[in-house]
Amino acid sequence: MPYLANSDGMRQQMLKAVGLAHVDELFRTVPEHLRYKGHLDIPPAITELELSQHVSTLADRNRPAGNLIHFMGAGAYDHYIPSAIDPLASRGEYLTSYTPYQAEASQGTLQVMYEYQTLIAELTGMEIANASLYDGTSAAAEAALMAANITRRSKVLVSQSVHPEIIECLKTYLVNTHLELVPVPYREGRSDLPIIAGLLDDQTACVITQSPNFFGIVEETQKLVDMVHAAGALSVVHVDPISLGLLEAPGDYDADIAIGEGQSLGIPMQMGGPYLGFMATRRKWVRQLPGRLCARTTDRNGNEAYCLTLQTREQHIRREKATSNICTNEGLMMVRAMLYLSLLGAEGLREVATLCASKARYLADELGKLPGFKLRYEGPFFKEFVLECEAPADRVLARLEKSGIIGGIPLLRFYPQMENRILVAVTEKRTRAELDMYVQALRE
Amino acid sequence: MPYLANSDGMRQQMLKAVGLAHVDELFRTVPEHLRYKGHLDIPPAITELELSQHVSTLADRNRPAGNLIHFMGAGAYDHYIPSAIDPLASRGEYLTSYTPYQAEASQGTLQVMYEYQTLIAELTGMEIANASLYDGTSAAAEAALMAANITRRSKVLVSQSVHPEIIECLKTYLVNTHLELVPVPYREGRSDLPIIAGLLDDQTACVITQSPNFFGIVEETQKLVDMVHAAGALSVVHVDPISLGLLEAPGDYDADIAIGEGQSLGIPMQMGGPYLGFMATRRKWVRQLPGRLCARTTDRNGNEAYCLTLQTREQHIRREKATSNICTNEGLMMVRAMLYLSLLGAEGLREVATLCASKARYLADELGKLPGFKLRYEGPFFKEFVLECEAPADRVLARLEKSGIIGGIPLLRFYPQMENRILVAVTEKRTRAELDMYVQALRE
Amino acid sequence: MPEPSIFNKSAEGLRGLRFPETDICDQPPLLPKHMLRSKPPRLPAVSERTVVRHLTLLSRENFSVDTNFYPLGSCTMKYNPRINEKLADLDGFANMHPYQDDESSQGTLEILWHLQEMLQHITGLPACSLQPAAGAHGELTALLLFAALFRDRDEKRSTILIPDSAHGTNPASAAIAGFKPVQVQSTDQGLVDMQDLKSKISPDVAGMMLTCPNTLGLFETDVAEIADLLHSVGAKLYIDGANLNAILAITRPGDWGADAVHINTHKTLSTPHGGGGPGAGPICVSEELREFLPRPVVELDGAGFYHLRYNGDKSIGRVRGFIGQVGVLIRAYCYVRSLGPAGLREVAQDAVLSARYLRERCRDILQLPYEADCMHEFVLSATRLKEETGIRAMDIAKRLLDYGIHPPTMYFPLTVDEALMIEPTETERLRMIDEFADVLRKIVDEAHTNPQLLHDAPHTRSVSRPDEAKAARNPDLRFTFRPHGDEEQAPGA
Amino acid sequence: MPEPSIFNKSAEGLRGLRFPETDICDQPPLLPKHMLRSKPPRLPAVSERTVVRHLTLLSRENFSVDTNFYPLGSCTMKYNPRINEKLADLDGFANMHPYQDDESSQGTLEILWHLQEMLQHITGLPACSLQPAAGAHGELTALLLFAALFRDRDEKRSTILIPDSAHGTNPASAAIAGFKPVQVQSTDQGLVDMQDLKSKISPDVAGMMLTCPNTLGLFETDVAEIADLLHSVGAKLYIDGANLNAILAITRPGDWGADAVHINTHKTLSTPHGGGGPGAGPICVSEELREFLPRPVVELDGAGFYHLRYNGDKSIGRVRGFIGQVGVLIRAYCYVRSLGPAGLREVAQDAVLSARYLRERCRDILQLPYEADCMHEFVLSATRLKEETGIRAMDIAKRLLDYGIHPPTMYFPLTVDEALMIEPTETERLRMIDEFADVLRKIVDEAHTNPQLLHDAPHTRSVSRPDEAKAARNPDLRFTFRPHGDEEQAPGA
Ligand SMILES: Cc1ncc(COP(=O)(O)O)c(C=O)c1O
Ligand SMILES: Cc1ncc(COP(=O)(O)O)c(C=O)c1O
Repeated sequence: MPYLANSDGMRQQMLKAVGLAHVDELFRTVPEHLRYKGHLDIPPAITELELSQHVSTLADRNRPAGNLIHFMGAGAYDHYIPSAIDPLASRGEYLTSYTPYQAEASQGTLQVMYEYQTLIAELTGMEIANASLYDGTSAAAEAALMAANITRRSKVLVSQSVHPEIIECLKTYLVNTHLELVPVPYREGRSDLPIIAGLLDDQTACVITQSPNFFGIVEETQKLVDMVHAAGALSVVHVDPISLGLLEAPGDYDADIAIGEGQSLGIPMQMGGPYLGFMATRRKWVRQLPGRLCARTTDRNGNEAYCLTLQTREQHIRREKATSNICTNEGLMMVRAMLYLSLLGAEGLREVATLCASKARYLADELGKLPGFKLRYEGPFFKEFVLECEAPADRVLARLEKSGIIGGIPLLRFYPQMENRILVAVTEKRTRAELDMYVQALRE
Repeated sequence: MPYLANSDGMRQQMLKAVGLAHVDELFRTVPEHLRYKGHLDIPPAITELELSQHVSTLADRNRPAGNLIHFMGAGAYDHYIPSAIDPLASRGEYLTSYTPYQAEASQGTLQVMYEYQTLIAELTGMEIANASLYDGTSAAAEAALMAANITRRSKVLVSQSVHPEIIECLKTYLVNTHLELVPVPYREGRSDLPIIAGLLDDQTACVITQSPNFFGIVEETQKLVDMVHAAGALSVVHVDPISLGLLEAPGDYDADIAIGEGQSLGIPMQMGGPYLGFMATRRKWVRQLPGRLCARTTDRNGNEAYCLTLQTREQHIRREKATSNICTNEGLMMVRAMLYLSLLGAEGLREVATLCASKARYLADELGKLPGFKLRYEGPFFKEFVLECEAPADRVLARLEKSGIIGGIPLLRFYPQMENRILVAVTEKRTRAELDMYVQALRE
Repeated sequence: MPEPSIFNKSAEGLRGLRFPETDICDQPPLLPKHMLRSKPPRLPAVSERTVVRHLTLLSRENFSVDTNFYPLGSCTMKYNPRINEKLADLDGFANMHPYQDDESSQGTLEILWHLQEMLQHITGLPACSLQPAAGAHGELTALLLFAALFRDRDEKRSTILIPDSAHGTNPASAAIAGFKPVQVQSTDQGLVDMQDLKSKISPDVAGMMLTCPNTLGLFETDVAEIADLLHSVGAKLYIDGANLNAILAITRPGDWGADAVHINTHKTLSTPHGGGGPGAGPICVSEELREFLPRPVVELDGAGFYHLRYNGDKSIGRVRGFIGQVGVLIRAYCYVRSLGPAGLREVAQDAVLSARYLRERCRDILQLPYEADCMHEFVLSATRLKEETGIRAMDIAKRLLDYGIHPPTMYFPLTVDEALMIEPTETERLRMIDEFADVLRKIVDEAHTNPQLLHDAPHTRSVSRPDEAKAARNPDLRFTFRPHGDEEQAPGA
Repeated sequence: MPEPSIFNKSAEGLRGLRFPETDICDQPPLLPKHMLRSKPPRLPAVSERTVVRHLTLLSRENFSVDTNFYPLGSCTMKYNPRINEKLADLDGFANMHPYQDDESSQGTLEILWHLQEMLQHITGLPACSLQPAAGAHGELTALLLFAALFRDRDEKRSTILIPDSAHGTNPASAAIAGFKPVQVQSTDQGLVDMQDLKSKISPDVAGMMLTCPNTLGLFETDVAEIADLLHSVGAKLYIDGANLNAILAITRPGDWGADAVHINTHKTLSTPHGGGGPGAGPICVSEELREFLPRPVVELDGAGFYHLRYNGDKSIGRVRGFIGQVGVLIRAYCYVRSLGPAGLREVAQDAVLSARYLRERCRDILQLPYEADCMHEFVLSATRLKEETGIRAMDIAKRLLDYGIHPPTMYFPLTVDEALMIEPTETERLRMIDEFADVLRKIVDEAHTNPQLLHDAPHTRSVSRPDEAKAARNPDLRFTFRPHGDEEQAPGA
């Protein structure tokens, strides 16, 4: 069998050393009637060559973004991945190491972690950041729990302009707890501030919003945060990290917890995961923060050294009192994000963000000029917008697909009433010619 | 600009330090009239994203082996490349280091080199091997020069059952020297031993043959070598390394210099290069061997250490008296071959060789049963054979291509009289179903 | 020389990557001014080469499976086959958007569907969700399923029983899921104390989380009785499958009466751990829990078409975005296909054999707290050594680093003092396992002859033991920028 | 602990890779018995994991551009961009057979054609062959072109002139090509001695091989006169382009009157050096040499179709198999496209500026044998230090390793005693260049205060200086197997 390290001869030698005659005796402590006597209904082993041919054939059965002109977004985006990321992140020393509990054997991962925390803190304009959560969606649930923990309050408001999967995930996480989730309808594609104001009370732990929101619209975050703070609640804001090359950062408008999906930071879309949840907050709440943290300290000789810190927040020390149950996180994706942000720098990030915004604007404007199409919402948007069609969205998308264009995501997928709407995302990878093709395909 | 390390500020600082006001002054020693005043007619710089899109588009314009069922060979073969090779050989420490002149900073490359030399020596059954030549073709020219050097004789016989490009390369290398190249016609797809016997004389430095030869046929190497030795000449034999999993090794039949193309050992076909020329010979001729050599020795503390050795054979020490002019060789390809042979081991190599031979035999037999087709030669073959068609080969190949099959190489490419012949190579990657498709496509 | 911070390498004007000029002209301002960022983030300005050198040099500071023996108990740090990396990275998988329609993603869906089936066979349970992102996430998901089931049945149950030897994620997951974790004692044989368990069984119990083989590496011989006991009061049995590597194709949680189990692909199915993640924690559950599974699940219709089913009234919803850790799951699929049923069984056999052999070799070096046959891992205790020499498990661990060996898991499970939990895995060679025992013996000798050497270990790493107390006192969690901007201080830059 | 040999890790029954069973049944014996191998080669029997660990650990014993400053003169060890690796590895390039027809390889052919054009523009010469596998191979090819031209013209010329400062490949290539190399003196300014050159010019001279900038890093100011002089007797000028990095878009060999030049893509165009190769050594030549170029060449027809031209009666034939180092050439193309004409110029400027700056910083540390402005590299001499302290260039080089810096080229060119040839390249930062100077100063101090430290250097590598004399005396060039087969001796195995 592949991957096994020992030969039959070695096996015999070991068996002998432990005084057994047959491998089956290794399992003496498994009660006889529990031993599996059947033959697992799994296909027999295949060699690397066969596996490679088999799985490549399956890959060919997919139609990945590169083969099409791609305008899908809604939380997963076809951004350019700098070429230096793969060869570095895939080095065996990052790929095949465990969580850096043994600091002296993990300074590499730990320093990357510390630099990542700095980068995310800078990006979001917040004081501190953790070293990853599962993804941007579950990060919202973690943030809700954290806010409840800090405020000792039990109501969680979430604007329905937040990605519907985030709302669904919040529901799932909170349904069996003492916390109450209150979804707040949006208005014209944006959080409805007056309604939120009305719902805010002294039991409100936090208000969760997203900006740019699910529909691509940039929210009036400053007003929102002020309102939330006035009620003594925390503002949790879910942000697109790429947008922060251009848009005000959560720290700028004094948000309390910034979370987001890090997939755009050099991680392939791979049909949904693994991605990278990030979370940043105020230093004073560090002990309520979920997830791992790396600190810079000194070693016994007074030299700089890195180690995991405040592990008393974590499950392996604090058990049921931990801030979260997370253990395995998204370490390698964090390495990728660290690489992405280091390679781009502030300038590169500003360029990507501007290209996205500019191309999205152009496409929206051009589509808006076509008969039978209009922009659904008027608010300022970043790289994504909702196209309203006279015809059902699936018909429009089918037309685009004939030109090799995946025109976006039909919103019917999330909202039964949105049969005629398409969520269109534009990244820096889309060329002007491709945008014009999109317009052309709908003009015909 | 990308890749440049210093900012404008740093540049100014450096210019100032060397007392210059402007970068142009750096080139004061270039005579004014020789300075290039024009603007190079090269497209302007593009960013990584644009380059990536541009070059990917070009790659898509090719039709690589993976997209087709591939039966081309003649020196470059579609063998399976084990997945561990790429991530290891592409580690920056192998990829971006220089020739290991500084032994203490190159023990990694040096040890790999030593192990590679051992592997090639074992594979060919010879006493020693060098650490690579440009490719299997130029290796033949190096071998001819080496043989002339050892024997102090001037005639080089080459059987015309050797790959025609090797013969052409020999001509090119030898035409301006005192050596005489004598191509010897083959007979029924094999070296014509009686003719060679007649041409062998006391001026013959070596006889160059290939086995399996250009037509896929395994030569009667033992007889040939005995004959050559009887004339006091050296036998140079060009071998397919994969075939040595099954076939007698050059050392077994007492060849003097074994050379070959290492592409099959884990190197992608990449349309012709970079490949890997290997060369193995007797220990007594080590000082006549071209190319680099690594030796195991001890360091000052008596510990095992590796270093380049016998550099006095090489151009940087011996200049015009060097055994070869080679400097940069195929180091990284050597790492790949070392990996390939280590991963497969003798067992794996035997398996690949057997699969190739067995599948080639099957396809040849089945094709031979079709009306209008027959095997051109009767000799035993390894993984390649010549198919003789009633119709012109290009018509046959066009028919196959309709079924997505690249049926082989039309021999017309090399020999005007071979309009109806196709050289068909079968590797372990071809499945039974694909072989049957080939037959089916010609049956219809 | 320690590698300086990337921020110390920053110098204005440098760049690692540039983007094209926009090809769209004459646009009005894209966004209202007040929405724009005024102060750019202080990301480093460095060339690609600086980043490459930085990450390459840092990587060498890590121990890893690729470079070191890594017998980290409970973590199954086995070899990560390279073919799985290569295949999961194929364009056809890597560049798929999660919302592409089923028709354009048949390749991935086929893999996921088959993986669901394989995991069901391995665990002996009939339904599967691939959604959870890691083991702990799988625990949480399964507990939410229990909650949903009881809600559906209008039963109020608030307690989850958890043995004292359990991993910290068990109680933490129970708490996050809204349950009250209650601890069950272990016997001095290291197994669940059935007396104690019985005393805690009540109609308020929603279920029990049991790790089997447990974290001491022992098979819970009473597991079927435990299942019966729980079922007798309508409670459910959750199996923490972190240790499934020991029992692949040997015995199956479903056959014990388990209602749910998670699989850590990054342990049992050899997807690489990546310095902390990503993993995946798919769960398999009993028929009655199926309707509550998170969405989507992958289904195969009669026409051979794979699709994602998003509906289902009783579904708990979702515990994360999109489908799951697809890239990780593809690797897991490849691994199972490479081994087949016979290979999986050999994995378990070899994993257990290695542990048993090593345990035998270690038995007279440190204390073996439990005599029962171990499965794929075993615990040693350094209590006696500590009494004799003052040397603790921690010191042994640090000294192992000097010998190029990654330490075992320390101080876990909590039920053993000065614990070292050792899991050699089936992918480490006899010769290395022997060496481990030799080194351990040598270290114990050193503890007697030169304890200071161990107190000061490691000696061969780029840093000695970090001051964790200082780190926690006033945590330095991010680079401190100098007031004047240009950070360049580092030569290696 | 040194990493043991892979052969010491071999143990019967282990495998790194297996192949499928054959799916063809009932075949007669495939080959006559006497043709079959009776004794299998002693390749190691090891698992994939053993190979991965072996190569990973060994890799760390290397210095490389990715990990260290590497100012190796004449070798232009600049940063190797990762995008070029990625693109050259695309399936559409990597899996192309060299004999596929033009129609199915338009993508590669387009790249090659454009690269020919680019190189022609860079060198100022009208024709190009991409075939040679490295610089020395390019030299040989060009000399064979000269020979073919003279043969075609029925001129008998047997001498090639080569300056004493030339790289060893120059005389070696001349000899292999069948010419007699004759050495030309340098002046004490480090340039070609025109007097000596004139004295050696004769109708027997086929040509001259001139490196410009030369191996001292100096521009041969008389290069145009040299060309005229050669042409005046019907001889040809070959430019060794190893140092083109200094003059990209600044000045062009074709404009000096050169007849041929090679480009080392693995230097100037940043294709990685791979621990010794592969490189590529395309040549550009004058119009009169075009018809002799090796085949195939890439051509573009009026319809925009690229094709390989294999015919041409006067072609010298070929110097290797197939088309050339295509994978390397694709990287070179990518590099040129990333920089464009302005970027290439900046490369040259920055390369020269760095060398000039570092030379200035080093001038009072060791001796500068030549005062003329250097281009992209410069030579220092340690003669005085050797006299004063007994410390040689070699000792300095070895001590640099302790500071994490790869030594400069030593003892080359031969015209300078105790030479250290230093080429910082444009991809290394000011800060690092400064550090190099600081370290060099420190080492020279050490030479005076503690020469033994230098004699014994390096101290921080896994080995100290290997005994090269012993190595050469009775060279151990391959592993010695023990008589009894199973080689396993190694723990790390
Ligand atoms: C016994 C046990 N249960 C659960 C977990 C948690 O799994 P994960 O890290 O994948 O969340 C672990 C991980 O170490 C474990 O060892
Ligand atoms: C000046 C000079 N000429 C020629 C060469 C030979 O080039 P290659 O190593 O590519 O064969 C070199 C290589 O170091 C060189 O420095």
